[in-house]
Amino acid sequence: MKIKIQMFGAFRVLGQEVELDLPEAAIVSDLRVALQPKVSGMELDELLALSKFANVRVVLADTASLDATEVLAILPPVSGG
Amino acid sequence: MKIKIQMFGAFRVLGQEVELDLPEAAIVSDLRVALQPKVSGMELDELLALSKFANVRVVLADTASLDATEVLAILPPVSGG
Amino acid sequence: MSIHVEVRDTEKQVLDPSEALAFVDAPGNGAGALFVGAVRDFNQGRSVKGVSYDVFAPLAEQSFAEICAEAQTKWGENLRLFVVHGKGRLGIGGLSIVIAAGSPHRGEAFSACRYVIEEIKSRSPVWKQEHYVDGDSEWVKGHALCGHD
Amino acid sequence: MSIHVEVRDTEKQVLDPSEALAFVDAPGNGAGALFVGAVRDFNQGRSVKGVSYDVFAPLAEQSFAEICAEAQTKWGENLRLFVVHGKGRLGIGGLSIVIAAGSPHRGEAFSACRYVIEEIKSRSPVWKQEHYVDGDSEWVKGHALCGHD
Repeated sequence: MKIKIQMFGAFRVLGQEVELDLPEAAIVSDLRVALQPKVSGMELDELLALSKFANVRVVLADTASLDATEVLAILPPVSGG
Repeated sequence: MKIKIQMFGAFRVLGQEVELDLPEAAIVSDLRVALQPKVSGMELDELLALSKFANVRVVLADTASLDATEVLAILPPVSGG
Repeated sequence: MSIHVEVRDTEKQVLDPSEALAFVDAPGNGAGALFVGAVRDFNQGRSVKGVSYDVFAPLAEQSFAEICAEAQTKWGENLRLFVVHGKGRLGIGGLSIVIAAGSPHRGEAFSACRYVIEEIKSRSPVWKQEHYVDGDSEWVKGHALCGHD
Repeated sequence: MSIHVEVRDTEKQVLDPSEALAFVDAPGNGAGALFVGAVRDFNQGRSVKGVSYDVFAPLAEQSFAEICAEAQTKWGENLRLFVVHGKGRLGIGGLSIVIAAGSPHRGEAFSACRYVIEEIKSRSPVWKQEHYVDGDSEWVKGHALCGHD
């Protein structure tokens, strides 16, 4: 399935969003694996390991299943306020 | 010496200020004694015992001497803010 | 000056939080904490329609300045502080006190703002007379002061 | 509603503390505590000229609402809360966040206001890119989030 992920914070260098092609049974942690090649050597490696994924309502557990119809976002470590 | 004391809070019922006639050697605690007759039976008795006296800079110790040239005030328990 | 203290006749000019925040703002300050005290419509089981504040102004301003200086000693010289206390009669919602603290980081701003209001409540020569809906009025029981030599 | 939460494009409309205080005011509330976060001219040894805030708005507003609801559980249903977080670029002194808490007594207002800013800093999807006087820019290192099932 095709999954679009909105980029935030330091991941903005990859654009507004990134599209990934994943198997139907893919789970949240597979997003991290699939993004890996796009960030390698960009100092984003470490940040990717620390990042979570979310839909518009909740931060997703790594074991959660994916819904390609949802808005998804990568959430690197936060620094708001 | 004649001492004028500005009234505040519940002591406003006695007016803007009260003038007392005290011996030259009088100290701060004598103010409380001299005010006693003016407040007896007015529910201010207890409040007088809890009150302090001050000039424009500091709250005065009961043992401090009096300076008739200074602005003096009675300070019942405070409730500001 | 990094400290502003004032007793103000609220019947002439109301207290203004914006003024307090503007004073404590500075290019190096990332945090501002503000406290406002307002007249409530209900206290200790009675319906209130207003409160009169009586203040021994020179000593009150002196006490505010001392309290602010203590806060700077505790939380840093970078701290900017603004205190204005009302004097006179206020209706429900009327502001009786505005305190603002500005500092590089939020911990200091919060702590200083809280310190200033707590100390004012226990140390400053201010008295509150509540006016009730039933027509009665009463001076609020307060905190006895400590004398110093 | 006793809670207002919002992510706002500060290039269109700046954050306004007065609006926050007005929202948390109520006849029964005697205390208002406010926090403002502003862009500082200096951070971690570097001279800053501005900060860009990036926000995942729907989830940020959701997190603000959850945090405010938690505060009401802790400090009372009478608590009124206002949170607005900026999104976009701000210069020095520009306001990035305004939080206000109104309650009958000051303890609750202070505690709730502090709770909300601390939780937002550690839980809400907001990122800060500092722009330095030397022309460089950098995303500020942050707090890793926890995932929930």
